[in-house]
Amino acid sequence: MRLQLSEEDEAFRAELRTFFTTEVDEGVRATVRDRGELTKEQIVETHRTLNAAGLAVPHWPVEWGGKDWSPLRRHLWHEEMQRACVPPPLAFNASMIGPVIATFGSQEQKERFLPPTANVDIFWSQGFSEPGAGSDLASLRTAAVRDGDDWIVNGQKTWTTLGQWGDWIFTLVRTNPDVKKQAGISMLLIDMRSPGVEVRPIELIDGGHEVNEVWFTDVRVPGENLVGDVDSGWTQAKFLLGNERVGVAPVGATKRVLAQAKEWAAATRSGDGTLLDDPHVAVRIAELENELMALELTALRVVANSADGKPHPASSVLKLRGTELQQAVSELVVDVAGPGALAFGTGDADSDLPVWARRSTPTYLNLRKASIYGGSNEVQRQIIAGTILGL
Amino acid sequence: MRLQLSEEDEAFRAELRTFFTTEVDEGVRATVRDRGELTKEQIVETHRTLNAAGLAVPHWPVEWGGKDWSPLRRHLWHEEMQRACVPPPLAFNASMIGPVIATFGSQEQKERFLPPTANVDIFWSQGFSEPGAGSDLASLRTAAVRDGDDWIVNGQKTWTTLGQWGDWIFTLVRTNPDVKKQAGISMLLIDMRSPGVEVRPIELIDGGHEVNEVWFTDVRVPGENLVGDVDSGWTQAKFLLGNERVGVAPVGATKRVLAQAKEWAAATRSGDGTLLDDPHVAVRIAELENELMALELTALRVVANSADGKPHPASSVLKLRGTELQQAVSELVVDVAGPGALAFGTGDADSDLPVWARRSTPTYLNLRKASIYGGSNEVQRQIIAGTILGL
Amino acid sequence: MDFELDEEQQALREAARGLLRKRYADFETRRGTVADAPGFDRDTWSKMAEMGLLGLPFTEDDGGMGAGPVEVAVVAEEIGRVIAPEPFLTSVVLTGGLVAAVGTTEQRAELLGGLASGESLVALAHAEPGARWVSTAAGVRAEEADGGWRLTGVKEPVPQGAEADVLVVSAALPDGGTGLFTLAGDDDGVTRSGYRAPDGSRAARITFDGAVATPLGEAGQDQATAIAAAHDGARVAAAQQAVGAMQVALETTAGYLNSREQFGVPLKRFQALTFRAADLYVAVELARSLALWAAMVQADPGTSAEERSTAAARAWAQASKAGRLVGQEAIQLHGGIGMTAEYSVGSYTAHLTTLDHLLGDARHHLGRLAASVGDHAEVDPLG
Amino acid sequence: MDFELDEEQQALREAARGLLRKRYADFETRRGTVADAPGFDRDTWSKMAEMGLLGLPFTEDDGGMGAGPVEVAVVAEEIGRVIAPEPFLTSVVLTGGLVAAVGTTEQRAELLGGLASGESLVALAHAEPGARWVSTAAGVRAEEADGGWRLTGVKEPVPQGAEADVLVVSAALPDGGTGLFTLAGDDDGVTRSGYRAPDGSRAARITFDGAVATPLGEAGQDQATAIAAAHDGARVAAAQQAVGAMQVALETTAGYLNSREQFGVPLKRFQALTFRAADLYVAVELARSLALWAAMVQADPGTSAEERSTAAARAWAQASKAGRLVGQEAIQLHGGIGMTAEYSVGSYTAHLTTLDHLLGDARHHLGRLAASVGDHAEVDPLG
Repeated sequence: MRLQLSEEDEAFRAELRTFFTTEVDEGVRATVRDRGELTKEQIVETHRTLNAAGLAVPHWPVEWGGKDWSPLRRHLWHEEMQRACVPPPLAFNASMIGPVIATFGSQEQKERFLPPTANVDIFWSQGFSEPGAGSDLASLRTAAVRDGDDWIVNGQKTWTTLGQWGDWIFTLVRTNPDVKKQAGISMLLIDMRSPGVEVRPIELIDGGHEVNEVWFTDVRVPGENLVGDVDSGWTQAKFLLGNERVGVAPVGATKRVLAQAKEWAAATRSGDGTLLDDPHVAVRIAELENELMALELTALRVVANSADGKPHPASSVLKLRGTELQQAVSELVVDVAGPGALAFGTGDADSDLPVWARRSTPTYLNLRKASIYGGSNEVQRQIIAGTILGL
Repeated sequence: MRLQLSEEDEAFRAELRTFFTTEVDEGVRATVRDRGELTKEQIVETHRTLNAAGLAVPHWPVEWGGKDWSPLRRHLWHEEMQRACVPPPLAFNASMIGPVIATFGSQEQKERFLPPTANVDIFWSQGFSEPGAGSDLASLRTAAVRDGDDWIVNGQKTWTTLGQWGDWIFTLVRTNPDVKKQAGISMLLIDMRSPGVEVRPIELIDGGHEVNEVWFTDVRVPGENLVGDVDSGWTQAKFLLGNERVGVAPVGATKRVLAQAKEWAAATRSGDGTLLDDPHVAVRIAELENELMALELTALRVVANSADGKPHPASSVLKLRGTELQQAVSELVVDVAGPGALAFGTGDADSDLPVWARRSTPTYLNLRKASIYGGSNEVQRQIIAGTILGL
Repeated sequence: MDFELDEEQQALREAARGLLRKRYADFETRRGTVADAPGFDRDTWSKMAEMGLLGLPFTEDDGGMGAGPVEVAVVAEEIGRVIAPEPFLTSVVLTGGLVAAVGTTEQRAELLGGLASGESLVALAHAEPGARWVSTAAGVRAEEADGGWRLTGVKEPVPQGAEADVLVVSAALPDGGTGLFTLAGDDDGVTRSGYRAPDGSRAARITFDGAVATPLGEAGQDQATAIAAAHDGARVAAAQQAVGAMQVALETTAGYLNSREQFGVPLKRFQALTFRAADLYVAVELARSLALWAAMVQADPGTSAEERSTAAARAWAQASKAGRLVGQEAIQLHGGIGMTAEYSVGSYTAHLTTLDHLLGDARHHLGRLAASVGDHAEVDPLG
Repeated sequence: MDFELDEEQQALREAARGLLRKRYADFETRRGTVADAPGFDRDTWSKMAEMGLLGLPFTEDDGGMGAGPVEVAVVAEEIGRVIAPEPFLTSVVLTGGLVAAVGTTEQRAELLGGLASGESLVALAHAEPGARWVSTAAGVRAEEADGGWRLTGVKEPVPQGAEADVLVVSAALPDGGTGLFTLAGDDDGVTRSGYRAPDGSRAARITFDGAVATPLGEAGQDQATAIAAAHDGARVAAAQQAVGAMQVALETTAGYLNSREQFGVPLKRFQALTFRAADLYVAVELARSLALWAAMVQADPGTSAEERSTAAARAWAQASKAGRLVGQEAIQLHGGIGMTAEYSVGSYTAHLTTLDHLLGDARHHLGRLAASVGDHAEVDPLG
């Protein structure tokens, strides 16, 4: 057992820290720091800055821009980004469809899609979930029917995050209704400018518009856009969702917000001192810090032991506990804001309340999703009980 | 809506308070106050003191010693007893078998059993649970087979509280193995001095001996000891268990212990002051007080609305929340005791630690049972979800 | 000890429920109503006035109905059930309660009369940036000038502040203490910037720049105690309002679990979900018991000011804690649909969150209760 | 950053596991062992000595093995897995650690040599009635007399105090500060009254009535810092011991759910139960991560005394909290059988409860951490 990073890893981390804090646009980082919403341009430009430095898709095959880093380095990269308020590379591109195409795609698909995916010349959307299916992804009903070499797609997807900005969408569609539900699914890449694709916004309780319904009405998709074999889509989906869970504990970002919460508490009057002097607030923060540290160390244990490619059984803890703590810290921030948390939809209105206080309730409400999307915490508990405890 | 007790109820309460604090043996009350263990003699003598004053079985039919009190008065009686550290009348007699015999027994059985039951001339034990059945009471396997007018009983009961002191035991036995499990059960009253009855102690993790296994080997039981009809035992069991849930939230006793915990915390040095000055301890106590008050008011709502005989749907909350709070207060006491909680089995050993501190861990460990026995909290949640929420 | 509503109170409940359900039974109506300022429906407000709800707790001499805290709680619960955006809590209970407590006879007649008739919306401008649920003012200062009073400083957030016809403003007095003043929302020297609160109701920043104002009640009097008492009164009503909202959020959640399937199995077969629903039921019932009790304490003429204040802290601490649990779990038990503005349950969560930070959260009030925990042995709700 | 045990450490684990499992694989053996004083098995204690476990953390010059906190943690975890009643934690880690830190060369050779060989049991008499996990002494006072020292006062509870051959005693010094002394358990002026702790281990009240004692280390020196550091070292080992106990309690619980039926259905079909087991797994893994990290911090020569102390508080706070949850839930998920002394799981709960109050519970240590929460921005385990 060894506590310290090796000298090489230490240097690696320092280099990243410098890059993230000097080469990434300060306005973007300030927006993240203030818990504001990023524009499409900010997301794309940051991603491209990272990609130009080889920092957008380090986990891809080297041939397509990957870096062959150790799991520990990938962890450090991810943590330092969050620490520096740098928005991570667009997940739909870097973590989701890119690795799928690199693994399952044809040579033509790789050449056609991977470079623009790495650079967000294509802004990808995800078309997996459907209304009423909840966590039961495999019960999807959007159907693709052959018409010559093409597929004709009809159906509806939902919870498509940032779908309003998408150029292309990777979808799971039912290509065979007559077999066990997982066995009749294929993965199709669909140009969102195709006739018959319609994106409809879903307003969330935080007042924002980040998810969408995507409707497909007789959408014609060329056969060459099928990834892997027909009816093999469930394999690609499991691969993609498995990747999704890696680094899914947003420890770095949560730690940063908790550190900010301390500053905010220290700047808030309470009784004779500040809110940070309030013993109940201080203990609540100390407990969250300890829980976060335990989670970060667990993440380090997981990466330290996944060098041989096998996922560590404790990895399922990361999503579950990571989202719980993310939510707990967001709740702390609302409580620090106190009455200021009422200033919710200030928009362009004048307000004497600090931006963080005004963003506290929308963020708190928005993060209720963290334990639902991307494999709900109930699904994570099911995995732990089933896979690890044998129940 | 009205906040106050009526003048009559106020007077009733004052009278009880006086009786409990002056007429019940002070040694017994001190033992309860110090969280010690009562002897059989203390339990029996206290019960008889109450019975002599008409306060042991007020909820029985008037003909057999009952008082025809309003539900509110029964509540006040129960709370004032706990408040005064008076051990309540022996539950097996007063709350369990007494009402069953009064409701389902023959005239002969009533005359034979009710007066000695009211006065604990018979010390009753309960023979319901069996090994491996857990909350699934109806799966019981102890069998009674007819032999002329008699029954021959074979099998094993467990968790028989205070069975070592029992004179008689009321049992559920399987009299018909060929029908649906609930339909083949009868209730038999068995003299524990009968040949073939063996009581074996079960040591619990608190080191104490309060529960037992009871083995029946070819025990001959006269047919006249069957309560109600053959194979109707499940009806009597449900009636008994329903009664068990009334007044099952030990609010009064928990409140008393919490008040004591404040005294103990105020007598414990911590930093520059006492443990009661510690803001974390004070808030924890304040929160428990509030939760207990909410529970007590819920109990009052339940009794206020059960005047027409129908149980209020919120009554299922009482057992669940009541035991949770009982356990939470016992945990608080262990924490107040701090290092003193290590002095566990001092027995006759010399100790400079106060008795309450030495009793804190045994009580904490013992009370883990509160959420298991008498309808586990999982069963209570099932009842709430099923009966009230329709799930 | 009796928790039952009498016949008149039951009739009040039926009437309020009928009116509010008629308006908001279709959740889309509420969503449309809060989409734009003023964030509530003026027609419903008028009908509430006609029904006597807007003057409910005020004396008949002041233009009210002469009812008490229990009747207020009855209406608040109905408001909560449909999360009606009409500002009954902040305008009638909180601001009206304060005017009734300290206003002169003329002020009561004018302000409460206008409020009760629905003609004039009143708002309390008390909260100040950086202050946390205190009963004093520091950010807005009152000065005597030309035989009158002028106010200078910032109040925020002020519930319904941008829409109110009349403002009641707390301000630091020249010689110490916190005074109360009243002026019209569109008076000179008053600048208002309104926005949406989390539940769709409205709040505002209000800047006073030497605005001329009239003392509410006796000039120069420290009104901090009255401000605290009015907030405690609002907490008792808010507790009942939260109970109404929690009850419906729970019913909605149970209904969802009852009607939906996942993995080919009805959701209600997932015991991990139904047990959590059972825990919500427990939380709601406990909060309801304390809320009802606190209303009775407020209504009982024999209770002391301190008892009423403690009762308010107790009831609201319990409701706040339960509201957080119910709000979070109701969304989680629904899954994604619970996150959408179109579906009702997330808006219940938003409303419970708003109430929580309007009146001080459970931790704040438990801290209040903790300070006196050594002063008594047991807590006895029967006195 | 590396969480893997090296080959030697793995061999140590296998050896310790083999020895302890051989003795305690049958739970009834443990139950029999703790039934009577001394509450542990002297034969197993001797075998642990032969294996080098009792001298593990001491230098070879002091008669030890020269291993470090990671090796101690490895053994502690194995102790925890079978809740072996042998006093490795209190005698070797805590008392031995303190002797190693402050004893003179001769004292170290004698006391640690005797401890390592299993010939002499040492105990730390530090806790005093009414004191709460402080590093100072007040109830026992040391006085110089006739060129020597005499101790007067009461220590309680003293783990293994009635059975120890040698006592290390903290005492208030005449000129302030807390000194350390050593004397034999059966010396004149020492009265011992032993009893059972909740987990079957033994504790005692020890009364000193002018008992002659020898200063441990330099006479008259304030040793409060060393006492605190030794307790922190014990906390790190205790965290790992608790993790071992929790791990087995969880495995036992999962095994029970897997094998038993109720209402004709396997218990593992009750999702409300299996989800709770999953939450226990999360708690155990998080506690394990902090415990391993804290052992590494202790083992790293580059860390400061303050860092080591904070790491101990962190690891133990997490283990304490997790231990309470696991202990309570393991019984509840079993039902009645979990309450019995005959079945193992309840004794795991009793052991976790004992550890919790031996070294200060989570609340105590979170309070410690809270005091310095404003001194840093983020907490970085990588330094």
